[in-house]
Amino acid sequence: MARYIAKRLLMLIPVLLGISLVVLILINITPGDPARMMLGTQATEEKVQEVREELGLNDPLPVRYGRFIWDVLHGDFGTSYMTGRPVFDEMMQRFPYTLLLVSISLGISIILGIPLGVFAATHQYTWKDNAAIFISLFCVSMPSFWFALLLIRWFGVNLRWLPISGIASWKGWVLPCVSMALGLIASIARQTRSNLLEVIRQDYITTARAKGLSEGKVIYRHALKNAMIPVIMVIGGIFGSLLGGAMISEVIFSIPGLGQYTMTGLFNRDYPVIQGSVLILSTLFAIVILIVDAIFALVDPRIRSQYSGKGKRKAGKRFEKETQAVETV
Amino acid sequence: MAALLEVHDLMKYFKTPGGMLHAVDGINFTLNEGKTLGVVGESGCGKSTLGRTILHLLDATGGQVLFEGRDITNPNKSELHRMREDMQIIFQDPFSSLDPRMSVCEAIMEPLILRGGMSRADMLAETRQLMDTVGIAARFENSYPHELDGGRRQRIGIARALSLKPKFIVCDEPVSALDVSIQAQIINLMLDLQEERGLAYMFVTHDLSVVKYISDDIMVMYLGQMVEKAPAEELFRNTLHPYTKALLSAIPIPSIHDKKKRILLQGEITSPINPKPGCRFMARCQYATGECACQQTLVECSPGHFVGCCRYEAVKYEAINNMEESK
Amino acid sequence: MTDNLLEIHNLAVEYHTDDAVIYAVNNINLTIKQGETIGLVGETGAGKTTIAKSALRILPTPPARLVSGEILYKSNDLLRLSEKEMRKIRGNKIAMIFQDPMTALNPIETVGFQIAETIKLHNRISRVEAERRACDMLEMVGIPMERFSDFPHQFSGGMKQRVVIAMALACNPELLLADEPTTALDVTIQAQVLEMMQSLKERLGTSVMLITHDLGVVADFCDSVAVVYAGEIVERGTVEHIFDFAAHPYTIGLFGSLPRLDSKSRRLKPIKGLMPDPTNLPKGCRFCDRCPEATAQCAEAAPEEIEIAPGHIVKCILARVK
Amino acid sequence: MKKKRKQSRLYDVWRQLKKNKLAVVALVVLVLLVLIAILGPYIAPHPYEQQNAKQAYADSSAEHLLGTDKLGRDILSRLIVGTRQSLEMGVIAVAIAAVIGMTIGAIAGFYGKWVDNLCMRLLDIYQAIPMFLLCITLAAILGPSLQNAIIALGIGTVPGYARLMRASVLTVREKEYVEAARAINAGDARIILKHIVPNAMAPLIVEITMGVGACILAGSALSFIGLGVQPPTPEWGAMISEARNVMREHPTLALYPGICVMISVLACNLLGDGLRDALDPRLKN
Repeated sequence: MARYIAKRLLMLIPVLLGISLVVLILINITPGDPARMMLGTQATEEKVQEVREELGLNDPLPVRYGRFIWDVLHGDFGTSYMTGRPVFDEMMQRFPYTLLLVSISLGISIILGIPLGVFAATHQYTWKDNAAIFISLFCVSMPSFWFALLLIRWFGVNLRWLPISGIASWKGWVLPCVSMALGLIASIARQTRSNLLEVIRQDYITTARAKGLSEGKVIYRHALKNAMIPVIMVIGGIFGSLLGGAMISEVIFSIPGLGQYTMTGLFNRDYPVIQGSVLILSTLFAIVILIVDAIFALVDPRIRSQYSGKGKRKAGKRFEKETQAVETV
Repeated sequence: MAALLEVHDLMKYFKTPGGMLHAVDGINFTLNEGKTLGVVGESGCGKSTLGRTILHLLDATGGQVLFEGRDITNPNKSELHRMREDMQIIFQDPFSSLDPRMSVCEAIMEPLILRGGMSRADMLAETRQLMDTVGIAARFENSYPHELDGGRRQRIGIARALSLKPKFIVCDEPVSALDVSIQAQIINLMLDLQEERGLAYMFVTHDLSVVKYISDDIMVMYLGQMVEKAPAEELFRNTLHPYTKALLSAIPIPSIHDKKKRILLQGEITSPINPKPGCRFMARCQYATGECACQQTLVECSPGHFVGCCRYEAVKYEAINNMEESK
Repeated sequence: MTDNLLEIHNLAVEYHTDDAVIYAVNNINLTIKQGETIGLVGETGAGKTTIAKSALRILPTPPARLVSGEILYKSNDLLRLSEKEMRKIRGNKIAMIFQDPMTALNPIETVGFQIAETIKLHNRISRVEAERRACDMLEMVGIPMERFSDFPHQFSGGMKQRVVIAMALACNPELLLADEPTTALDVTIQAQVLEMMQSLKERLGTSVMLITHDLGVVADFCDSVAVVYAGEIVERGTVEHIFDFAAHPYTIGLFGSLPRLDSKSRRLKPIKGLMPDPTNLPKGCRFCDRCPEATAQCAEAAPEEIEIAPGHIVKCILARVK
Repeated sequence: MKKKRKQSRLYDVWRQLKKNKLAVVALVVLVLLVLIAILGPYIAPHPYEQQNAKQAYADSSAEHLLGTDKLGRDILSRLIVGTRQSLEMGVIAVAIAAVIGMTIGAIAGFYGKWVDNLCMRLLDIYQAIPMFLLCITLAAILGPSLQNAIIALGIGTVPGYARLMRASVLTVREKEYVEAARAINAGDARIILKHIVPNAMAPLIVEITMGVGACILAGSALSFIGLGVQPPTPEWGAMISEARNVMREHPTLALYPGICVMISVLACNLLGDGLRDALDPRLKN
C-alpha cells in the first residue's frame, strides 16, 4: 500500500509539470500585456519595456518555464502584479477558507446524499422512489449560483436569520455550504441509487437472501458496501467540481478564499496569481483523488491484492478505473 | 492425398505482467481435405488460441502454417485476403459473434461485400441461397440478432463462414452455448455441409462426446501442448495419456447401466505462465515419476496415434494392475 | 406424517413485464422424499430455476408473480409462512447453490465470513464458535482452513463452487436446491465437485434437488428425475423409469439428441423446431408442434398426468399404462 | 411475423422511451426550446434591446408580462431571445467536446498499446485541473465573449467523452463480432466505423444529452461572472448577474432566468435518464 501511494505521488510530478507548462503556454499566446495592465494606458513605451524586462517577460518560453519551476521548488510562486505581495504567502493565508468551504460542502453532500439514494433504491417501483428521483434531478439541474442568490434573498434579506456575506461567525458558512452542496447531494443520491439497484440484481445478493438474512441485512451488510465502491470513485470528481464551484461561491459570499483570489487574478491578468492558484488547486485535487483511490483500494480486496503484488494478474484483463464525469457546477 | 493444412511447431505466447503465457506451445498436425480434427481440452488450454493463430487472427510467435503447401504464417495483405477466403471461423457465442446492429441479411452479405466483384442483386441472391442452405427461413431476412434464438444465430454464423466458399473452417465451440436439442440440429447441419462441400473442420470443444461424434482425428491439449492425438476410435479404445484417461473418465455418461470408475484428478489446472520444462501435467498425474521432469517428446506408438508421455507404456501396465487390485 | 420432505402442488409462476406475461411455471406437481436426490432436467428457459426459487421464496417480485399452488415442506405450506418464519427456513432447512460460482459470492467479504454468517444466523452461538465451524466446513469441502480469510477472487472457479457448497451445507439443511452447480466448471473439476457432493450428501443425509441440463450428471447422481419442458413437468419417475422406459416423446427426443460416447451412428436424431414462446404457449400439449407422434387431439386439450407405472408419471395422451 | 422496419433498433429505443412519460415531456420541452431559439427575435413581443427609461422595473402587466429591467427592457422578450445564446453554449460546446473526445477515445481504445498510453497520460494532465477551473481560466484568458465561452467549455469537457468512448470501445472491441469482421477481411476503418463506434455509442448518447444540460449550466455560470455573453445581448446567466444588485427590491428579475436555465437543464437530464433506460440492453429481455 505504501509503495502504491509513493508510486502515485511520483506520478504526480510529471502531471504538475505538465499543468504549469500548459498554463504558461496559454498565458503566452493570449493577447494583452501584463506590464501595460500594471502601468495603465498612460505609461510610456520605454517604461513598459523596462517593467517587462524586470519581470522577465522578454525571455524565451523555456527559460521562463525553467525559472518558474526552479522558483516553485524553492517555495516562491512570484509576486502578484497587482498587490505586489508574494503569491505563496497570500495563497497559504486563503487556503484554509477554501478547504473548509469545500470540505463542509462535501461532508453535507455525502451525509445526506447516500441515505437519500438508499431510500430511493429500497423503495423502487413506489411513488417514494419516483419523488426522490425527480427532486434530485431538479436539484442537479439548478444553477448553484442562482440558488445561492435565492437563499440570500430568503434567509438573509427576508428572514434575516443568516448573514448575506462574510464569514464573521459560523452562521456565515451556512448559506455558501448549503448552496454548494445541494446539487451534489442529488448527484451522490442518484449515483448511490443506480449502483445499489445494479448490485441488488447480482447473484450474490440472491445468495445472501437464500441464506435467510433479513432484507435489511442483505441491503446494508452485503449490497450497500459493494454499491459504495463506484460512489467513492465519484467523490473525487465531486471534489473537483466543488473547487470550481467555490470560485463563484466565494465571490458571491465574499469569502476570502483561494477561489476568490483566482478570480481576481484572472480578471486582472495577474499571471503569477493565475499560475500559482491553478497549480495549487490542481495539486489539492490530485491529492484528494489519490486519497480516494487509496480508500477505494482499502474497500475492494480485488484492487488491494493487485497493488500489494500478491494477486496474479490475468492477461488482457486490465483494471481500468474511469473517473466519471459529474454533472454539476 | 496432399495435406490441406499443415501446422509445424506453432507457438503463440502472450506477454503478461506475471511472465510469458504459453498459450500454444509447439503444436504439430496435418489435416486433409474433407476431414475433421477435433481439438479437446479444458478452459485455458489454448485450444481457441490455436484456431485463431492458424487463421492469423493472432500473430504467431513461432512455427509455420502451410495451407495447400503455401506458407501462410506471416502473410502480406493480399495473401491474407486470399487466405481468408479459403479459411473461415465459426464462433462459440452466437450472442456476441453477430453485430447487434446488422440484420440477418446484412450480416450474411457482409463477407460478399468485402470481397467485392459482385452486383448487389447477385449478392442478394447468393445470401438467400445461403440462408436456405443453413435453414433460416426467408422471413427472418430483416430480423436482428436479438430477435432470434441461439440456434438461428449460430446458423447465421455458419452462413457467414460459408459465404466465401472456404475449404477449411475453424469451429470454435460452435455448440457449447446451445441446448441439447438445438445442439443436435447444428451438429447435423455441419455434418451435412461437410459432406456436400468437402469442407475440412478443426472442431474446438471441451465436450468429448461431441468431438467423438464429429471428428476423424482427435487432439487433446493441456496447457498449450498436445498431449495425445489419435484417430477418434483409437483414442477412445486405446487411451494412453494419463490426462486423456482422466478427462474421458470424468465425462458423465447419460446411461444408468455402464457405471464406470472415475479417475479423480488432484488439484486444478496450473498456470501456463513461464512453465517449467518437462511434463506440464506432472503435478496432477498419479503416475508421475522423476523422469517426467524432462522434456517430453511425442511418440508415435501406433500409426497416427501420438502420445506426449514418456511413461505411457508403464502407465498402461500400472493401470491394468490397479484395476485388478480394485477387483 | 409422510416421508415426503417437500411436496409441490399445482405451482404456477408468471413474470409480468411491460409488454407481455411470461408463463414460466404452469401447474407443476413434484414430490421430494426424505434423503432422495431428484434431478430436474430441461433446457434453458424451461422454468427449472423458477421452481427452485419459488420453494425458497426468493423470486424477485415484481416481475415474478406466484399465481397458484402450494409448496408443502413437512406438511407446512411455505407460501403461507410469514417472511420471518420463512427466513428461519432459508439457509437453515432449505439451502440453495447457484449456477455461477463466479458471481454467487460477495466479492468484498472473506469466504470465511460468508460461511460463518449463515451459521451465526441460524444458531445461537458466539462469533468465535461460528468461525470455528466455518473452518470445519471449509475443511469438509476440501479447502484448507488457512484460506478462511481469503477473498473470493483469490479462488479458482472450482474452489469457489466448493465454498458455495460449504455455505449451503453450513447449517446442515434437510434439502439442498442445487441449480446447475457444475455447468460453469471444466469436466475434470465437475467430476471432483460431483464426487464431493455425493459423499457429503450421503454423510449428512441431505435431500437434493439437482437442476441440470446434463443427462449424464443425472444418471450419475440422482435417484429420480423430473423432465421439465416449457414450464411443465412432462415426465417424472425413478432414473430407471426415465432412462430405460422413457415414455414422453420429449424425453425420448432428448436422448436422441445426445451425442454419446457409446454410439456408432454418424447422425444425431434432433428434435425438430424450437421451444414454444413462453409468452404465447400452445393451447394443447406444449410439445405438440415438435412431437413426431402428435395427433389432432394433442393440439386441442392439454394432456392429463397419467401414472403409467407406480411413481412414473407422464403428461402425454399417447402414454399407455403398462 | 410483423412487417419489419429498416431502422428496427431506433424504433426499439423510441418504443422504450415512449413508456417514460417524463422523458417524453422533456423531449417536447427541448423541441420547444429549440424552436424558440430559432424563432426568438420573431416571436418576442418586444425588441429585446428596446429601452424605456420611464418604465424601469415595471411590474408585470399586459404589455410586459414579466415586467421590465432597469433600462425598461421587456424581460419576457429578453428571455426568449436569450434562449439561443444559452442553447448555443450547450449544444456547440458539447459538439466540440464530443467530436474531439470521441475521436481521441476511439483511437486510444482501438489501437491500445503506446497510442492508448500516450492519450491517457495526456488526459491525466488535462483532468488534473478541475474542470470548471479550467473552463473559467480558458474563458478568462481568451477574453469574455460568447464564442470564447463556448470554446472554453468545449475544450474543458473533452476528457469525459474521451474516457467514456475509450472505455466503451474497449468493451466492444473484445466482442466476438469484431473478430468475426476481421476474419472476413474487414479493414480497420470499417471495423471502427461500422462495427465498433455504432455499438459503443449508447453510453455516449446519454452522456451527450446530459452534457448539453451541464454545458448550459456551466455556460450560464460563466456569463454570470462576466466571462460569457456580453451586454446588451441577452443571456440567462448574464440576466441573473444584472439582477443580482437589485435582489432586495426586485427578486423576480433573477428568478425568471434561473427558472429558464433550470427547465432546460432538467429537460436534458430527464431525457438523458430516459435514454439510459431505453438503451440499456439488460432491460431488453
